[in-house]
Amino acid sequence: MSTSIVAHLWLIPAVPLAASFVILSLTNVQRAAAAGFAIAGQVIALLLSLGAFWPTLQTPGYRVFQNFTWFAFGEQALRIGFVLDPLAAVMLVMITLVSLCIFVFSVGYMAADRNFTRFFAYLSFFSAAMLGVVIANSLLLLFVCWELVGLASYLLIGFWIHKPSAAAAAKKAFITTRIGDIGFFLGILWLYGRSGTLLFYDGGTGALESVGLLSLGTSATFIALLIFCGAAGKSGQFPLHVWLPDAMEGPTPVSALIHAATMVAAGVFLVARVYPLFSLGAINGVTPSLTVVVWIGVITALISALIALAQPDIKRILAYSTVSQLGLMMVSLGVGGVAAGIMHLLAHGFFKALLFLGSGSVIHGCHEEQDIRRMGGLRGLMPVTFFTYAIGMLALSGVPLFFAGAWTKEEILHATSQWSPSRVPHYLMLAGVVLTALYMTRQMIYVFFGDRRAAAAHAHESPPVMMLPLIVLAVCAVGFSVVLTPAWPWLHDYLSGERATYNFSLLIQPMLYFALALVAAGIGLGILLYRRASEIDPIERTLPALFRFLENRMWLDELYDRTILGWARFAARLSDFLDRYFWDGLVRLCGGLGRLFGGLTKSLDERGINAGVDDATGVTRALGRFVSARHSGQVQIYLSVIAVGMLALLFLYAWLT
Amino acid sequence: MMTPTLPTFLMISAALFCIGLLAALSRRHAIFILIGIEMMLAAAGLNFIAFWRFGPQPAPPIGVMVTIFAIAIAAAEAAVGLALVIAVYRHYRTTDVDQVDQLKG
Amino acid sequence: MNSAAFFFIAVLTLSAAVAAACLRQLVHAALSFAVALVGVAAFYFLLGAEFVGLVQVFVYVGAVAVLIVFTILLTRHGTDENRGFNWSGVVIALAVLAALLWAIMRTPALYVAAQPGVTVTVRQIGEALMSDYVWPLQCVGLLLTAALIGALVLVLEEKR
Amino acid sequence: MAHLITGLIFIPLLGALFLSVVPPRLARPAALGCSFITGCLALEMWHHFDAANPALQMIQQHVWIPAIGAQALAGIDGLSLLLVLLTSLIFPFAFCAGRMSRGFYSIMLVTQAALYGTFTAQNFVLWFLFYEMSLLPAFLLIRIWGGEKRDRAATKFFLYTFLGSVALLLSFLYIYFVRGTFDFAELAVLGKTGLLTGNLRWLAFAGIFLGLAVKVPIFPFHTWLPDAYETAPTGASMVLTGLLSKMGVYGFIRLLLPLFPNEIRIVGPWLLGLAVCSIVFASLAAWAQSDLKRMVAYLSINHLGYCMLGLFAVTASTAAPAVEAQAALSGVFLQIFNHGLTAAALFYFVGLLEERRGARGLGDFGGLMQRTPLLCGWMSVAMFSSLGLPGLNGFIGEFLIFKGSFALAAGYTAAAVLGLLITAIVFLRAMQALFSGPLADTCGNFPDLRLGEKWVVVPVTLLMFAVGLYPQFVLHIFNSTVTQMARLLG
Amino acid sequence: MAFRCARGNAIPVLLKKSGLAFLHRNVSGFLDQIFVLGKQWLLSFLAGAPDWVGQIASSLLNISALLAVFLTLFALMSLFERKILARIQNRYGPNRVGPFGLLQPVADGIKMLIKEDIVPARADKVVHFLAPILIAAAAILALGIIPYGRNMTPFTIDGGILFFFAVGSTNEVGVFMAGWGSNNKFSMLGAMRAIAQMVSYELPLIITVLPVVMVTGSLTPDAIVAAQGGYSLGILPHWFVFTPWGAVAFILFFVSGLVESNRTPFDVPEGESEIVAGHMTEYSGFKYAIFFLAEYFGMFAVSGLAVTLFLGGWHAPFSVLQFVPSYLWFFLKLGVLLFVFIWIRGTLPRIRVDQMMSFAWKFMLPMAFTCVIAAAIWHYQGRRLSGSLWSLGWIVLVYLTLSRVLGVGKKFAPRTYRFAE
Repeated sequence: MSTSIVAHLWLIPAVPLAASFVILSLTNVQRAAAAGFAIAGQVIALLLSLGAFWPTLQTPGYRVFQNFTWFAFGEQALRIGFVLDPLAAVMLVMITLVSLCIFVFSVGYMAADRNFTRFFAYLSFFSAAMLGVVIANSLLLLFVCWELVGLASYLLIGFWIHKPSAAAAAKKAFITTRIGDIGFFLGILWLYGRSGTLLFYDGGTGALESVGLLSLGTSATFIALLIFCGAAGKSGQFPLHVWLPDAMEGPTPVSALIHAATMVAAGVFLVARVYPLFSLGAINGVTPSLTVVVWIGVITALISALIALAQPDIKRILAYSTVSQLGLMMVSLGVGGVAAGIMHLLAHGFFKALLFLGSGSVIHGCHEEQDIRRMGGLRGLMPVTFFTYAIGMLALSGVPLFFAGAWTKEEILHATSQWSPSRVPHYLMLAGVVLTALYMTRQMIYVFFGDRRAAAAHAHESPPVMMLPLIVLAVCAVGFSVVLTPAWPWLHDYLSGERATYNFSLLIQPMLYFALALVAAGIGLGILLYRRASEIDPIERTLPALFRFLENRMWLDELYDRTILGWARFAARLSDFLDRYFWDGLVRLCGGLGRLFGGLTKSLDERGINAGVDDATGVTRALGRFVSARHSGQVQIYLSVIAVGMLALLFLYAWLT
Repeated sequence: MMTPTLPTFLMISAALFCIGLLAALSRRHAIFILIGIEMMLAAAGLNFIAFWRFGPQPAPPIGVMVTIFAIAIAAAEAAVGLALVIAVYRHYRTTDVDQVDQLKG
Repeated sequence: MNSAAFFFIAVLTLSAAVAAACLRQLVHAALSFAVALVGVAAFYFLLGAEFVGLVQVFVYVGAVAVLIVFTILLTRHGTDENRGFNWSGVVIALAVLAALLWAIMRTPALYVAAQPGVTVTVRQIGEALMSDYVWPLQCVGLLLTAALIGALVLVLEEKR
Repeated sequence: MAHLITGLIFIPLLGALFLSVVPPRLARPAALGCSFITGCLALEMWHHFDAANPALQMIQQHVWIPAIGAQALAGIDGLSLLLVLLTSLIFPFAFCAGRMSRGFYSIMLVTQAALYGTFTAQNFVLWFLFYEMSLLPAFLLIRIWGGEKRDRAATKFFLYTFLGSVALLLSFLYIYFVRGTFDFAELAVLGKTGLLTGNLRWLAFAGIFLGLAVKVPIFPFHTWLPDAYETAPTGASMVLTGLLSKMGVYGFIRLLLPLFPNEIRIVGPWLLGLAVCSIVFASLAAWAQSDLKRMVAYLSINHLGYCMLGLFAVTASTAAPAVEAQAALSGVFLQIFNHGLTAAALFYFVGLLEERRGARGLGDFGGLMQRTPLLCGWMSVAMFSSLGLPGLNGFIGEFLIFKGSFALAAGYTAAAVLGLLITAIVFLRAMQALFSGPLADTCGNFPDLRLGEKWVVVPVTLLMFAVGLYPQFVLHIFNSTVTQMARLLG
Repeated sequence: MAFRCARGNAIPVLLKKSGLAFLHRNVSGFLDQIFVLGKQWLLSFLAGAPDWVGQIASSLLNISALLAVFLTLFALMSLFERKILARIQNRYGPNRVGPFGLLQPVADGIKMLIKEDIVPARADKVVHFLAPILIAAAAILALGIIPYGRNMTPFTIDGGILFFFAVGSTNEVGVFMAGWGSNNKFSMLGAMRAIAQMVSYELPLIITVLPVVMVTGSLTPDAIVAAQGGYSLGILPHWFVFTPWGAVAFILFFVSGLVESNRTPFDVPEGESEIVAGHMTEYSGFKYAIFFLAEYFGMFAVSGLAVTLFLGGWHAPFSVLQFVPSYLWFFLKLGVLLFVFIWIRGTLPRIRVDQMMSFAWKFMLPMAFTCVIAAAIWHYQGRRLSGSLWSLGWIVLVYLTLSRVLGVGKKFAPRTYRFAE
């Protein structure tokens, strides 16, 4: 039975893909049909994912794969395949569930849009690609779906094509991820070159299996780091995170789906998937590649958390919070807490999607107003949104007991504390937790508390079709914590392949209380600071330089623009200049030389040779004229000439002999 | 007188030839030139016969043949030459060779 | 070969030839030319080639002399004054004569005795003509017809 | 069956002649008919082609000029068949690109015949004949129907290529005098054991390299290409980029590589350097362009750079393992096919835009997505395919090339991969300039894809998807040739 | 020396014969060779002298005999001519001087001698004087080669016939000299006409001789006469005149001969009615007599040759009559021909110059050629009767076609007279 499931695994991405092609062929008018197809496709995918999830529960460490040849070049064959293991199964369920909620939400959110059908086509195309990434058993197939996910994100970010900023954001997103993908591509090539196959699990000879790993030797770290570049690009890690905040130009459901739950998670998933590469030759769990991952994660988390504090736009705050959370996940993976990282990924997927959809309904309510400083006091006007948004905020900031975020964060902090090389990440992560709580409370106060400012004047509650997904997600965010608590770490064990055991006593962890204290401190500080919410941000009043520095995203964009992009544009203009004038100049130079040489020979020919020949002919002509004068026409002259001629000959003969 | 030997005949034919040449060169009248030419041809014929006569005897009559043909050709030449002279005379009303130099180079 | 006849004929021929070259009167020159040619014919008789002599007389005296005389008649109306004599011709002629005589003198091979009684009969000439020299004979025939037609055309031209 | 090749060569020529009698209005349908017939012939040839056997097939041998050992020897193997199929595909596509005069179509048919000849000739003299025969029509196409500044560009194009081919001819004459044969197979066998000796062999090598490098073009010799493609009419530039540059690559595979294996190994690093330069610099130059056609022209240099990278990687490395060599070579072959298809499609779309707007600058358009969504949609598919997006045909070729060459020449490939990135930037910049933003008033009344254009674009794009998703039916053609060639060159 | 006199080999034959037949043959043989023997008898006196003296003596003898015979014949001929013409015109002719006018020639001779010899004033004296001499010499020379009897040929030259014509052709020069020398327009015109006429008819004259030479295979008259020796069936002599081509050739030869000697009806040059005496107008006295002599000698020469060529020379007409001496037969035939000359002079009117010319070139020449071809056909058919019939047929054929060709267009309409404008 298990093999049959894996045989049909490809159906999961195929159904949404088919749905997207069908929708593409529909015209803009058939809106209902488009939405229907999309949601149906998603529901089927969810059911199939659950179907696939069920067998993985029976046996711990469950892994089933199925490979087939894609094409043969020369005598070699390129094989790809699908794999089903706890990591994939869990991700499948999360993606399909979250996508379904977002699809339903966007029916309402995008109702007013003209290209409604095209939006749903792109969305189902995106989910299909994301599902493909998750179940791929070959790094190549993964890369293919990875790129398609990038394409989908480009299309979705740039959905409102008429807005130049959206188009620029889409281009920026695609290019930045593309930079990461280039590294990833090199990693693939290297891996393929060294291990001879790109299949993860191929009955022992796969790249991630013992035989394949052994053949890698020292290059494993480099391959791992290159693959991490791809992950960093996609998940918005430190150097390549600039595209994510700009990606907020896209419609909110897009942000919710892509930039909260799924796509950005792909990077983390990738690192988790190829973890054996990272941990190859680990000395008590530490390898150079992993340390790099940790430090990148730490930096990303801190920077984005700080920047989030100074952002006026409701969605940008959430974006930076996502970046920070992703940094946190990377740190957890880096320090060895793979399961912890994935658990936080899942939890984050739910409540971040919830928060984004909440902000979506807020924006919808305030008639496309995104600046929190112009909102306020929406608590009364949009109660359901406020309530679900509050749950999301609490989960995110890690309030323990009822909220998923807390447990996963606590697991990560626990893992970071175990990390041998240095304790600094651990302390920084603690600071991160405080900052998260701080900027979330700032946002809550600005949006929902305090007096209503301009945009919020006549805000109105969103229609039920948008409310339902919010509620579902809120339930998930809370319910999910059930499986997360240390008492019954079902998910942790499931992921790490052990049998889950119920042990209530573990519930109480010293780290838990410490974390609780930190969160409380964060929220309290937030309330203290932003009590008198006003146009001008309190920090701005106290530390204007710092605030402006943070508000402008630490001038990173400008830095990139002036340095890397600047050089690149310069290189482009230079090569064009070279092309137009230097190489072309050379050619023209040869042409000139040729003409010069031609001119030289022409003049030599005319003056030198011709003149000489003319003179010679002149002499002969003169001689000719003289002789012809002798032709007097008199017969006797001729006769005498003959006679004289004969005499001369005779004389000559006589003289010679 | 000495019996006639080959050199004497040759001398006579040479003399005849030169007289012909003299006539052809020095006289202005066209017909004199023709007479000169005929004389030269006759001298040549005489030469041939002399050589035939004094050559190794059983030789085939080559000299004779040549002379006969020479005479025939001389006759043809004389006919055409005289016809020319007449035509020239009719056209230019003169037979003075010097004046007829239309073909001047 | 009797030298007396030879001497007489030689004198006759050369004097007639000189007369032909030098006489003022055109007709006299023509007639002396005829006599000179008869002299040459006599030489042929002397050398045993009677047939050639006869042909010589027949062709030259009979035809050529008459033609010359006829031409003289037809072209008498021109200016009759004596056009004189240009001496360069004489000089050249004499030079050529000297050269030829010198050439004859120098070649020793010519002094060969004449075999007696050598004559060529008309039969021999006929056979030779018809066997070895058929082709030249035809050519001469053709030449003569061509000359005939040519002369006619030249002369007839005026009539049109 | 054996006379397919001659049929293939002579039908276009007959068609060219026939066109002169056809009324101008029917010129295009007649040309299409003629290329359809050649297409059927090509398919027939594919049908009869036995993919498993790597040796030359359908050989046609006629004594041509025995005095100089020039045999009219024509035959096809995997590579030739692939290129023949590509030619029979590109030409009908080029004919659909805008209504032109009878002269244009007849010259195009002559080019088609020349190309068929070049791809099937197995004897240098015959090959060179067709190689030159294709040069003149190309010159005429640009010269007569080109855009502004066409005569300068056409003359430069002609002289530049001509100079190259003269060098090529001289070197082959030298080879002929030393070895006494013009036949590729024999030369290849001789090549294995060192075709020439002494330093003159370097001159011969340089001559052939120059001749072919100009044609491909490789970096320093490429300056003629942008001007020529920029002014060439759409149909002509489609053929020029789609096929004429392929002749250069085909020339390398058939002429240079088998003949001078150890010379190439010595000079390998330089060649790879040139390939990388042409990849990187070309894409950089493309980025700086404001004219669409010129941009696509530079990109085609870039893509050909990949092919050269693959080829040089295989031949430059001392003992290339079979896997890598086969991967690189099949990647090169596939890239040849893909680039031919994609570049032609790109030029076709640019042609459509130019036809509508009358200008080709990036600044001349804006927000087309709102006005002509279909045109933009299909054009972006073509762009992504050229970009190397997986799922489309570009990616497979590039992946195989990079897989092969990375193992054989890691450093150069790493640098070359940068080219991929820049290409992506160039295309996205173009897409942003063309499709997004508010609808420019100048292109307010653009008609979307007409029926005729749809019928052209859809099949080509579907072919791209097909090759992208299941490349086996193309790879199948030349797999056996690749294995044999890998063994020969590696 | 080329001139060898006939060393007659008859004497040894004579001594060998015996008996009545001997006597019979001897007597006729003796009579036949009487002159030859006479000459040898005379030469025997000079046996002692050196060789060339003998040769000169024999040639002198021949010449003197020749002159004697022909001068007397000339005298008689002039007389007979006037008597026959008279008889034709139904009158007696000169019978006053001597019995039957026999001494008339002597009278004419004396008249010629005593007449004043006038030479035109600005005439070319030398040429005027030389002309008659040249013409007479030519005529006499021509007589030198004709075989008058068996072994009685004055000069046996290998190309005898050719000698005859060679000498004949000098006649034209003489006529010209006469015409030119007398510095008179009429004489000049007459000379031109005479030369033109003689030149035109010389060609047929020679070509008609050609068949005879072809058949006999030699140019010497003796050989030709010998070729006509035999008799078939004892009564029919093998003379050439009895062969078809021979008859036609003889007629043509005879007509040409008439023209050569300027006899009526071809005496246009000195036609009295038109240009007085032609080239002889300015001559008088003895020079005129010489002209007259030359004319008659020309006649004798032509008819002598005609006899030699066609009438079997000195052969007897019938084998039985062979006993008669050969020279008698020759002179008998000669007489007949001369009579025909005079007869024709008496009967035929003078013909116009252009008619004469076209007659020569358009009729005579082609017919002469046909005779040559006919002789060839005759020869190749084996010289028998069938050959004769074939050649006769050929000649008739040519004659008919020729007459039709020439006759076309010329209807015999009444004469139209064109008076000088």
